[in-house]
Amino acid sequence: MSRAHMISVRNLDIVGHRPDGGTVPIVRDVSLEVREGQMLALIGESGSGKTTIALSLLGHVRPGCAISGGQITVAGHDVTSMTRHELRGFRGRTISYVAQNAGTAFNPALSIAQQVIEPARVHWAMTRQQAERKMIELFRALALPEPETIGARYPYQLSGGQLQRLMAAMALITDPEIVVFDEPTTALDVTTQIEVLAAFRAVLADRGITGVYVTHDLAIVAQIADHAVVLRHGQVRESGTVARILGNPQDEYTRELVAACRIPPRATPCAPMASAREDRVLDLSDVIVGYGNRTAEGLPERRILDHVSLSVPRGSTLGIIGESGCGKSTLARTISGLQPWAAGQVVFRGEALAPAVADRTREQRRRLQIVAQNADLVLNPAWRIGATIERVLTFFHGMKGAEARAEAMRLLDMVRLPHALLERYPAELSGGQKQRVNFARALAARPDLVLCDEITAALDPVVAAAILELMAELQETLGISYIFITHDLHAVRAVCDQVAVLYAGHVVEQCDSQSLTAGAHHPYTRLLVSSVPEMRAGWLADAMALRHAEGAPAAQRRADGGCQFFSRCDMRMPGQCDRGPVPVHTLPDGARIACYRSCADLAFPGGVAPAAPLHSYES
Amino acid sequence: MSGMTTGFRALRLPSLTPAQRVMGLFGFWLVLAVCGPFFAPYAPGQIIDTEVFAPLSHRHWLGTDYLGRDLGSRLLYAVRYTVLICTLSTAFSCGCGILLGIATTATPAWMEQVAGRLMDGILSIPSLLCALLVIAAFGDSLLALVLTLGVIYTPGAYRTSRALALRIARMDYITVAVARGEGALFIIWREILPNMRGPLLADVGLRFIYAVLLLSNLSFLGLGVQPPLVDLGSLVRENVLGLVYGSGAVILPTIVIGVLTVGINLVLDGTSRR
Amino acid sequence: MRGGRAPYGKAGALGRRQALRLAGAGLFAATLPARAVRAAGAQDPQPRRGGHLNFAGLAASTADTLDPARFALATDYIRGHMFYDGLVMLDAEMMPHPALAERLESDDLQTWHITLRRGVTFHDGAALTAADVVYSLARHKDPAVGSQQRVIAQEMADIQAVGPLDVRVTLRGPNADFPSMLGIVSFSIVRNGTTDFSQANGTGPYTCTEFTPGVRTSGQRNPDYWRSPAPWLDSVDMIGISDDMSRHNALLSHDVDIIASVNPRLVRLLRTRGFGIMESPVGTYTDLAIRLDEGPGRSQDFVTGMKYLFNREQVRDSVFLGFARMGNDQPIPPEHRYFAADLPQRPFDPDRARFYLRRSGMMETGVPLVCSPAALASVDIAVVLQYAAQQVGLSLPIRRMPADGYWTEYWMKTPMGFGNTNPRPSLDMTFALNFASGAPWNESRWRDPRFDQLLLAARAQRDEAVRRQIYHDMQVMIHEGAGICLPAFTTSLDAFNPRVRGLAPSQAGQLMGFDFLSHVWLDDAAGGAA
Amino acid sequence: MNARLARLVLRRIGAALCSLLFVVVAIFALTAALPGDVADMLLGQNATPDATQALRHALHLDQPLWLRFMHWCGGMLHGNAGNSLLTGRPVSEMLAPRLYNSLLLAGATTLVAVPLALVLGLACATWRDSVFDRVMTVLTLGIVSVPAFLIATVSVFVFAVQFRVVPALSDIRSIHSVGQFFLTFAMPVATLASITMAQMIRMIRACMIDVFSAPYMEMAVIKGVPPVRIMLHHALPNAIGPVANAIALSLSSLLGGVVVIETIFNYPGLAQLMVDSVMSRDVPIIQACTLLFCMTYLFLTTLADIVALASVPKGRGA
Repeated sequence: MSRAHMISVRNLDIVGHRPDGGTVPIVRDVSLEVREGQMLALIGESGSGKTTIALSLLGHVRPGCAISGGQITVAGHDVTSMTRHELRGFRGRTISYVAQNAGTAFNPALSIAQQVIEPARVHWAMTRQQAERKMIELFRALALPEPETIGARYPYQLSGGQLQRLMAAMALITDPEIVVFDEPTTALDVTTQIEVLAAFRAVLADRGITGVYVTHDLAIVAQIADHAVVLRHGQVRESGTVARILGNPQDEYTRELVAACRIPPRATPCAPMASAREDRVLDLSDVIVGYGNRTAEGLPERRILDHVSLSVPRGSTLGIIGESGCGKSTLARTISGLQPWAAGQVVFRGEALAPAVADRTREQRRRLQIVAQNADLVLNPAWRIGATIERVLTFFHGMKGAEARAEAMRLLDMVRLPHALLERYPAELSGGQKQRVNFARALAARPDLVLCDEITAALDPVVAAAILELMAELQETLGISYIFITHDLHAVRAVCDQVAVLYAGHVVEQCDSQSLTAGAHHPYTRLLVSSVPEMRAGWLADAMALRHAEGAPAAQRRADGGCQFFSRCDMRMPGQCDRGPVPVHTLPDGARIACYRSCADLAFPGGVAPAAPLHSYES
Repeated sequence: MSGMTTGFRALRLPSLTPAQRVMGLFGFWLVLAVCGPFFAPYAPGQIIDTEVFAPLSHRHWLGTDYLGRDLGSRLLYAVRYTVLICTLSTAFSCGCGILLGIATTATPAWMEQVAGRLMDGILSIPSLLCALLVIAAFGDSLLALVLTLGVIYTPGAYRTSRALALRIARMDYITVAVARGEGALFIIWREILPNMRGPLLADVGLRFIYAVLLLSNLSFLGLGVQPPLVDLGSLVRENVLGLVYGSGAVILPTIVIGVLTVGINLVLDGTSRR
Repeated sequence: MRGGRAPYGKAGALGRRQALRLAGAGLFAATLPARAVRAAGAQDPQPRRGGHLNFAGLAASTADTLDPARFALATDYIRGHMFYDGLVMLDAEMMPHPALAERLESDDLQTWHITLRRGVTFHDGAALTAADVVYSLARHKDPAVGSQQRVIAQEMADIQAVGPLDVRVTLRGPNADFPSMLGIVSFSIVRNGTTDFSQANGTGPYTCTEFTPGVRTSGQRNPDYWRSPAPWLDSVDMIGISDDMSRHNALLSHDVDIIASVNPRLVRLLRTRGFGIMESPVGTYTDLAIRLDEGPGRSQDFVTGMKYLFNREQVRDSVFLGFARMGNDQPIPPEHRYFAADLPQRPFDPDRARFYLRRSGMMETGVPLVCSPAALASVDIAVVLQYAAQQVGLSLPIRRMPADGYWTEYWMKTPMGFGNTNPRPSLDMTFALNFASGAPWNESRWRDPRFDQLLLAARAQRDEAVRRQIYHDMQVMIHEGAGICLPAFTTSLDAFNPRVRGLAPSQAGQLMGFDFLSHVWLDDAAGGAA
Repeated sequence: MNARLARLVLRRIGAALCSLLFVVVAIFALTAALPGDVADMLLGQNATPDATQALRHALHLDQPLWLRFMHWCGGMLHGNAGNSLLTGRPVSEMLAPRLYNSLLLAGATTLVAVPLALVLGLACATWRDSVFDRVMTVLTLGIVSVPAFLIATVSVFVFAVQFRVVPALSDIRSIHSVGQFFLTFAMPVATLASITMAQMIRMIRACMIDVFSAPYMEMAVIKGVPPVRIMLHHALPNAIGPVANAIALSLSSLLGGVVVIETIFNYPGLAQLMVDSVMSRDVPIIQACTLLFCMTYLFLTTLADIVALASVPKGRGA
């Protein structure tokens, strides 16, 4: 066996045991090879067996599963024939693992340092002092803040991006020959993801480590891997170099995947910002939502949304983007009346809405529907699909029996689902089907405005793309308006007319969705846009080159006024940006940006002199 | 040979869902409770032999008890009363507990506090002493027994159902229903309750078993069904002296209690394991 | 839960003539009562002094007390005999004998002169005086004391010390049975002015070394006891074990030497293991009282029918496993000297019962049968009765009530309920308190003016033969007329390790009329119980 | 200790006081509903209405209910639990030796049951669904389902009567050496421990299975951590909270829930005292006992909550 093949898997079969004694194949006849120092990407959707294969490289199968055939050779060891004892010495020493969700993979009861140096300690690789020195060195290499002291912290005190990097440090502490990454950035915001990816790449390249990278995101594959294997239903669909697979996919499924990552921007021109009130279906002005003690003005001290003003033109789509925790979901809950606001006004179709849903009229509730994020949680598992949809029809339109059934069928047609589904329970449906039912239920009310909260987040790219397509189609035929809340900029470009950028509860910018990549923008918008991975080799290096400041990643709410983005901003002007109200510029095309910098500065970042704003008023 | 195995396989019960299995076993005991006494050869109070603690014989299959009554007949009646009392009290405790548990997820915080303190209070009094007090105050009629056992096990049902309801109340489909403007009753009854069915069933079973056990131990304080009727625990208790003679009058009802509780528990364990 | 309430008192009626003679002569033999029957055929050698005895009674609770006025349970009575003495003590036939009183004299049976024994001291060293006796007797009349015997004590209209050792008691009316009445343990003599009963200061055979209610009573031999050489034991520990099985296990495992209230079902086991069983023919009975003033009892036919419904043999053999004597619906037990032996035993006769019940018209109405563990064996007797009733077509739903509160809440308050009665010290008291018209514990509310006349006549009667005839007639009247169904008199069973000697049965109550501790001694040579 | 923990403790104590108040009122009301009062019980079958009335007056039972309750509450606020109606002795004096006994029994049982239950529960969870686990499941269920009085009676009959290895009664006074201590407590502790343990094992098993299924446990395996270290280092710190809760729930019944054991072994503890007091309607003692049981329960559950909180860094605020 040549050392050149660091990993070699031949005809691997893994089965899962059913409770009734039968088995189901999870991985079928998979073969793959990785040369020393190279990175292999395992690409696939959920259920493709990619994590199972990755874990099997460490000789680990989850309870209820078993390797039923094939051979796994890793760094010269025949993994399938190793004893428990041998495996223990092998794992964490020769090959190590970076789990998908560091938040749960770190033991909450132990400090970071304890866990990071544990592999070194249990394998007797080095003394405690050596291990700690090594750890700090790795922390530094992974660009973690305060490398000397961060180890004393506990998992709950750290952000997702930091934990993911700490987990990489844990994997690297013993200088393993191979590291397996299992979707290490999936749970992260794009702005964090780019930093983590960059850190990984630097460290791996430095140490000549062989890697396996499990992901469903082709753009990441393009940045980090040399070879790729595309999996579906536990079988290999295609394998080859990354460049070939992304550039010239042979397999039909691979082609679909690649296509899904390149959602074309919407073909129709964006609806302009409507100036007339009648043209707008929804208007938010200076809405404040929060909790905690009341200030002197009777407003909550801790704010989730602060002076949010937005408008949705009739028949168009407003996208709302931002990092996790910026208040996106609260905004959706506020508009739908589930979270009353403390101040401000919401006008829907010319009528002022009551803050609480209970105080709204049935007609208002009918015309404003919400499609929530997680399709698994949004359909009552105890109800058949038919009952779910018909309940809305009965509730709002008084339809019953055959009439309701006929209407439900029509709605299923509308979202392209077979009628047979009416008799099924949600558990029997796939994720994409559930999201379509979710949509059909909202449409059953015949709404004017549909709030879509992260509806594609939990879906595989191919399925998500289809949902977006459906949304656009329904808008065209029914003329409904959407508020589309997402962190996915591709999706925004595909379906939105306007886009509002939310940061720490503030709208920092509202603009045309197609102009995101050009023209004058808020520094945060630019950071966000530039962080979205592109499916070309070298994007990561380019993007990192553009980032100037390594800001504090966690957005800290400032109560003392000033720009919330101040600490992370690469154009900040200390002494000016951190105090007083932020001026709002209105651009000629109707876009609005909240920044102290002039439009000219914003249009040319790194530009010379701050110019006077065109229109500015105190917000 | 293979024909036989196929035959057996054909005979095997169709694969049942855990809920069906629980209900099936439970149904068996209910049927036994309702119909059993009709097959009793003697009246529960009839003395049929001068020999007390008589062993098993052809005249009275399971022997006699401490008064010389037919043990088999008494056992059939005991199953009836244990199963019925425990079923009713479980229905009461779970009914109250679940209703309160779900309701307090929607009511103002102070109501939840009041309910919580109330439940804590009930929980903090040792159950046997609580039963002693209540029954001493209100007599040991069937109704009093059922209500006492019911009240004692309400806090447990309350805690379980509240935890479940809280989890479900956070689900998006509840959000959607609230946003649609559905009434509180509709949400509790149609949206929340059906989804608690599985875990609740396990909890209901557990409460049933606790009720059986407490009823058995109540007999130690001389409380139970009015004679000559009897529940399983009292049957053991009144014949406990037979122990020294190795009488079936102690052993058989104990075995029946064991089969009743362990059986239902095992099936419930099975549901939670799968 | 607690059974085993002790008798109200336990005195055989002192024959009037005898009392008169004794009183007149001023004679009152100061001898220990002779024990007629010896324990289970044991040929007793000379008693030996020394040793420690553990005894387990039926119950111990926080209601345990050292206050004679509050004695209610058998264990209280035993405790009373341990630490205190009465003026009078009763022998195995319930005949009174002098104890602390040396003489008890009366000319008119109404004013009694009591002369106390000289040289008796309390445990604290103080000498017994008339003041102690006056205090001990008079306090029962004070309602705040909560005496069990208040009703009886009120018979004593006036109690006065007329000398350092002389007391004069004036009764409300003449009563020849006054000496028997003083044999009630509750009338034990305590030191004048005692209000704190956390320790016992009596004149009894043992001094109290520990008393924890509900846990234990310990005593040490009183070296200055006036009845010397008794007691024989150096020390005694008394506990209560309410659980039947545990009490027997304690005996079987030699943790205790004597247990009271043996369950008939364990006699076989105890005997095969070599333990001794003492059967005391006490006159305690459990009866069904049918109120004649309300409910179905207003029909005499119903009452008669019910009396025929009792399968007395079955009650004796199945409920008491033979350790009982059949009752004949009147309160005097067969071994009593006034027992009306010629009164025919009422049989179990379902046909006659059906006839009378039909005639009463009560066949269709279900009358609840109220019973309780508080009334010994009443639940089992109720079961036997209910089945018999069912056979003749009468439905009697059993209502078992908790033991606590039974006497105050249910007893005598329901149309048909069980009671449990211990023999009074004299027949006169039994008839006067339980059967005379308007008597406080007339369970069936039976009123018969002729019975009341006979009661008075008996009191005034000096001729023994005539009085015997009067008491005979009164028994017949109760048998025929009262709403009392009395299926059996119980036999009290106690078990002991064979090393315990000196036990003998008594009519006065379990364990030698509760006074066994003055009599038993330990024979360490004996053994043999497995 | 930090502010967060202190706040939690204060909140728990506040809530506990509310529960206590509820229990006290409820028990007082319940005792008022009991048929008969201490005067009736004292006089028993010999009661006549005037005697009862007089005694009732002497014991102040003729005062209105609320007044008696206020008296009692006032006394409690000054730490005075009043006097027993039956014996006239201070409640505290009557309770103290019983409490000592009960704590002794509970303590001995805890020392036996908790470590054993931990080991067995852990073993069941580790070898989940193995033969051992199944046998333990049936065994624990079996023990729980047999009436406690039967277990106690059978064991006394076998070990004290048939084999004569231990005494049938547990008499604390007879303890003069360590050996006697073990002999005296062997039976009640073994019986009580087996019942308590059965519940604990089931709960601990469930807790541990929960912990074992956490992703960080898989991570530890993948890191090549030896099983013993996984158990002690990774599983245990996270299991402390839920296990403490399970143990607290089981232990809270050891003071008052042992009527059967106390009766059969003739062990003078609190539960027996309470039963006696209910029988004799000695309300101050019923109240005091209930208060003690309630406080024990609340103390243990609160303690478990604090342990749970302090066992995780987030709770400690570390």
